[in-house]
Amino acid sequence: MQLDNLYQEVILDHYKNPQNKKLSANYDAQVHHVNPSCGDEIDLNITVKDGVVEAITWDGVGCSISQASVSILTDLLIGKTITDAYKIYDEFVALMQSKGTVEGNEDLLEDAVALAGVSKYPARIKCALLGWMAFKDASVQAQAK
Amino acid sequence: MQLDNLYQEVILDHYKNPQNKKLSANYDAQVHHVNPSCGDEIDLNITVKDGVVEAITWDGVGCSISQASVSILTDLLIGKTITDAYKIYDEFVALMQSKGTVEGNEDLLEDAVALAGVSKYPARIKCALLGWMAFKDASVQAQAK
Amino acid sequence: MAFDAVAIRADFPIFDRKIRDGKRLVYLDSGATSQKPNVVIDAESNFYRLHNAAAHRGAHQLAEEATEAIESARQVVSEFIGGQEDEIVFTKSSTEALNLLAYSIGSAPKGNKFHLSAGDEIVVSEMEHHANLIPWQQLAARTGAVLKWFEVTPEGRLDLSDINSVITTKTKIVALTHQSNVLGTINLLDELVKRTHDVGAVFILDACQSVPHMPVNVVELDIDFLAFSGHKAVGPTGVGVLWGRSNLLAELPPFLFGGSMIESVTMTDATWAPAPRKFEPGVPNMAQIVGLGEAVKYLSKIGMPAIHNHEIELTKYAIANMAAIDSLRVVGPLDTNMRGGAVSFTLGEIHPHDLGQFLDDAGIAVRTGHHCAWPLTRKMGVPATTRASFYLYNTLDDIDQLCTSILAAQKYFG
Amino acid sequence: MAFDAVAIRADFPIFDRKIRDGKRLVYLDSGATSQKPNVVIDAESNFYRLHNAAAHRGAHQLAEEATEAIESARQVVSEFIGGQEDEIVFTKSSTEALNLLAYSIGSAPKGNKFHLSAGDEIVVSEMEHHANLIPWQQLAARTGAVLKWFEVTPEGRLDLSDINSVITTKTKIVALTHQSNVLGTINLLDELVKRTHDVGAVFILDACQSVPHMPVNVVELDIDFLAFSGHKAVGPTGVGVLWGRSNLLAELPPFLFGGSMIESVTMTDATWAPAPRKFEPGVPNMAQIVGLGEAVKYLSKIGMPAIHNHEIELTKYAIANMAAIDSLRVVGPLDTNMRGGAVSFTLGEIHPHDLGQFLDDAGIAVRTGHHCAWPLTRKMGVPATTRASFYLYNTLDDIDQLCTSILAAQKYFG
Ligand SMILES: Cc1ncc(COP(=O)(O)O)c(C=O)c1O
Ligand SMILES: Cc1ncc(COP(=O)(O)O)c(C=O)c1O
Repeated sequence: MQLDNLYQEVILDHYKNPQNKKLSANYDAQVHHVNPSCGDEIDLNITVKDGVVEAITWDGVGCSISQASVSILTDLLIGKTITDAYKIYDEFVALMQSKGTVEGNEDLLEDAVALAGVSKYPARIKCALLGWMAFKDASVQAQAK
Repeated sequence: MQLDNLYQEVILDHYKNPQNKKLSANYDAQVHHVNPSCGDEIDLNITVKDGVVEAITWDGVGCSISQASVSILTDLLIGKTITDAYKIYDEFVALMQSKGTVEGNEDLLEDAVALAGVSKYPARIKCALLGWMAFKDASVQAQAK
Repeated sequence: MAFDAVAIRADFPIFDRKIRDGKRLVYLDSGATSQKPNVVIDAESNFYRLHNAAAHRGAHQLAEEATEAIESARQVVSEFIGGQEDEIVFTKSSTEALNLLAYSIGSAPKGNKFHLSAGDEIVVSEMEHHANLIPWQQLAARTGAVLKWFEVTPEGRLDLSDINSVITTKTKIVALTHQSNVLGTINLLDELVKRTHDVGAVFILDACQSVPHMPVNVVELDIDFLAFSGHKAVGPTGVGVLWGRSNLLAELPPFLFGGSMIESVTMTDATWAPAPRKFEPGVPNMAQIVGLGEAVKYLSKIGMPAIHNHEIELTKYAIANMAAIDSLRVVGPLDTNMRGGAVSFTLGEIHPHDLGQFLDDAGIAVRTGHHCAWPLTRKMGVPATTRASFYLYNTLDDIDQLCTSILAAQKYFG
Repeated sequence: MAFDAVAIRADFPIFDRKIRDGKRLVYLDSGATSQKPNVVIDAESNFYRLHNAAAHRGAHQLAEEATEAIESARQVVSEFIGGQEDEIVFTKSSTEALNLLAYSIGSAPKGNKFHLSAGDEIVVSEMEHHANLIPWQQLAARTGAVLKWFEVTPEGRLDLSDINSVITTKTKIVALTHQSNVLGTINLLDELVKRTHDVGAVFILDACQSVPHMPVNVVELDIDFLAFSGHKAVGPTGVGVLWGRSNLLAELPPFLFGGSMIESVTMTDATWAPAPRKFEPGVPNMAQIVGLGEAVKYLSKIGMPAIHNHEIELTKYAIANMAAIDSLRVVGPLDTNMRGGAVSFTLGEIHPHDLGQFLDDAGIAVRTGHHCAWPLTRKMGVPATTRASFYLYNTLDDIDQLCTSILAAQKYFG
């Protein structure tokens, strides 16, 4: 089934057991992002200390792709330096825009490579990116503090 | 030449020697009509007395069809009762809208039947009708006085 | 002759193609846009191949033919909805038609019937498509008018219990959808139109989801304006219709300004041609108008009552079969009384986007999301729905395939 | 490869038909609308046959393909004029594009760069098409802004001698045509754009008659907005383009309101998606956008410089031959320096309508009248003109036939 490329095990796992899906009481920045074409929404809190992403928590409604993507993101980026996190962010965005032409750097992206299949479904790229855009926005705000 | 159906002798004659083309100083009603799609314009004066069209004079710029049509109109309607004039008017409008399917009642329309060919050229119908619309408008105003 | 959806499908070339590696196309997204029969596609092509020229401009043969082509389409469209020829304004879409009304009304000077003052009221409903909501929000904001609305009941019907306090003597405009693109609900207009006229307001009907699917007659409905889009009515993209009573079109100020809508122009001022020209500046979307004329002829030949009955049959079958699916909730009326063939639903915890993707993989095209009626989805208490919408080329088979795939999706995401 | 107009004609199926009982079609009315090559006609048809679905809505394969189709057309169009992809707004026509600007500017609130106050100035010229004149008249009337204009010299050139008193520190908008659809005059923009920007105003270019006929690059011209129509550029009817600098599109308020242009919507309020979406509500004119993409590719392949040169050659030949005709007066520049292929003229006392009809009878399509630039024809001291306008498929033969028939008309009406 072609669809299995999109809905990899890892994605469905994260969807069913989303990580860090509980907004923290404290944070350096909080953002709210929506995907107007489908109504998906996310709130995301971030704490950045000494250039390191200390915590990301979130809540939201959305499809498995958007939920899994942000769940994977938190696993991946918490504990990373902002510099490394942005490298991963850039790599992920590039992967999403690749129209299925690249596999993604697993060393860098780890579980997030499971989302590579999304890049073949243009209408779903925004789903996968929703949490990442929220992270970028929040991290910029947190650093500006 | 197909075109000769449109540009009958009579039309070209009236075009070159337009009748009653000089605005009278006195009138019961004066109207100004334009054809916005080509910029043709006409001023028309009318005098109606005891239900009879006593005088029609006009001035204007326009193509041979519009000029000839109003010239023929003046020849035809001056001296007629309003009732007869409107009969002729209705017949003429119907002829113009006939898309070439009728020849026109020559007893009623006289020289104006020469304009029958216009009805096959939709874009020119307005040219032929410009003076007639002005007449109708003016005559209504004159009677309302 | 019995209605034969399979024969009808043969008129629509897109059904010859395959989806996702060889699957049959099950197109259940006609609520978004309909497919096009060959006659419509060919009408557009043939216009370009044989008659293309600027209509209403130039006295040459091609220009005459182009003019004749669009004007005869105007006649066909006017007959289709029971209006007069010069009451048909061609726009690019119903979105433009509704915005035209909002802008033109907004520019009506004092003394004009349409003039709005602060405190005047505009009435819509909670089930409006954004295209029949935001233009009125904006008009209200510009003029100080107050936007009011009818609520929607949990069953997905307009709540008319307060009709006299929603439509009041302050009301100037009532703009409502004929059929909800989300719920499938068809609104019974009689009482609404009567009340609107009793208070001296104008009634505007968003007929996007009704004109393509059922007989609609503007005179019988006694409404004042109506809008629909060609592309939802087996017609081309890029063409819509605004119908208005001729005396109202005569009074309404123009919207877009440019060539061919004028009577006279100087550097500082301009006056207008009579309607419909007043509302159609520029070289028209001629090929699309011609295509729409063909579309309407095609629908008329099959017959709007027959199309409507077919859709009711499909809807009845769909709702019955979907209701049998565990944790499937139909968002909208469950009976087919005053209801058309748009069936929105949720499926337990499975997000519509995921369900839609799964169905797509099976060759089934549905729409997911808020369907450009976000306030309505919110009101119905769902973040989004999946919508299957039916048209003349759909069959019971299509619905069987939908239900089978919904069950498979439950397993997949379960 | 040499430019081969005869080979190009073969791409345009309309030239296979006959006019007025068997005559060859001599189409000299491309200024009104251009003919369409097979690739464009087929692109529209194929969209309907294979990919038709509502773009940007729904996650099914057809919707993906439809989205891809219009977005790749957006890219092609942006490259064609040297803009960025997200700076291209698809409209139904340049008339709509120019009205969009006028309405959106008119609704800019205080504090917005585009906000107009009483006494602000809007500058146009006497050679504007109604589509780039009346919207600004209306905007001025609505806001209390003052409409000013550049005059046209007897030779048919913009009179820039007073440039600094026409464009002043009060000027907020300068909206000018790139090429006059009546005179053929191409306006040199450098000084105008510089002065416009020096006073902090925005420069809007009506490129209806330039983009189809010569290379136009928005970055090189340093302009702020540009509008053109697909149907004059071998593209479909029903599609136009508004290009705007991305920072300006971001600041400009939206125009038409409806689906897919929003970020969020409640019953009382809405916020907007980023441009270009903000300006494209509703299901787009998809097949036409796709056709326009093909049109632009077709023109690019032949090459805009080559097309422009061909037209200059035709124009030079036409003016030389027409000047030799007794009592024929060309209304517009007589040299081909900064001049395109629209040649308007009068012929003694013969009314353009009669001449046009005579030419039509010989198979020659021209336009007669004021060409939607009534103030200009008045200024040039003529009630109307006959216009022959050239494009890539015209040949010297076409012009010979025109001149021969003009002479015959003189005899006929003489
Ligand atoms: C210079 C100019 N501007 C604007 C327009 C209006 O174009 P459209 O009718 O395609 O909107 C035209 C064409 O008629 C034109 O020649
Ligand atoms: C009820 C309703 N109104 C308005 C619209 C807007 O139609 P369009 O996008 O064709 O302008 C739609 C379709 O999306 C609709 O379903």
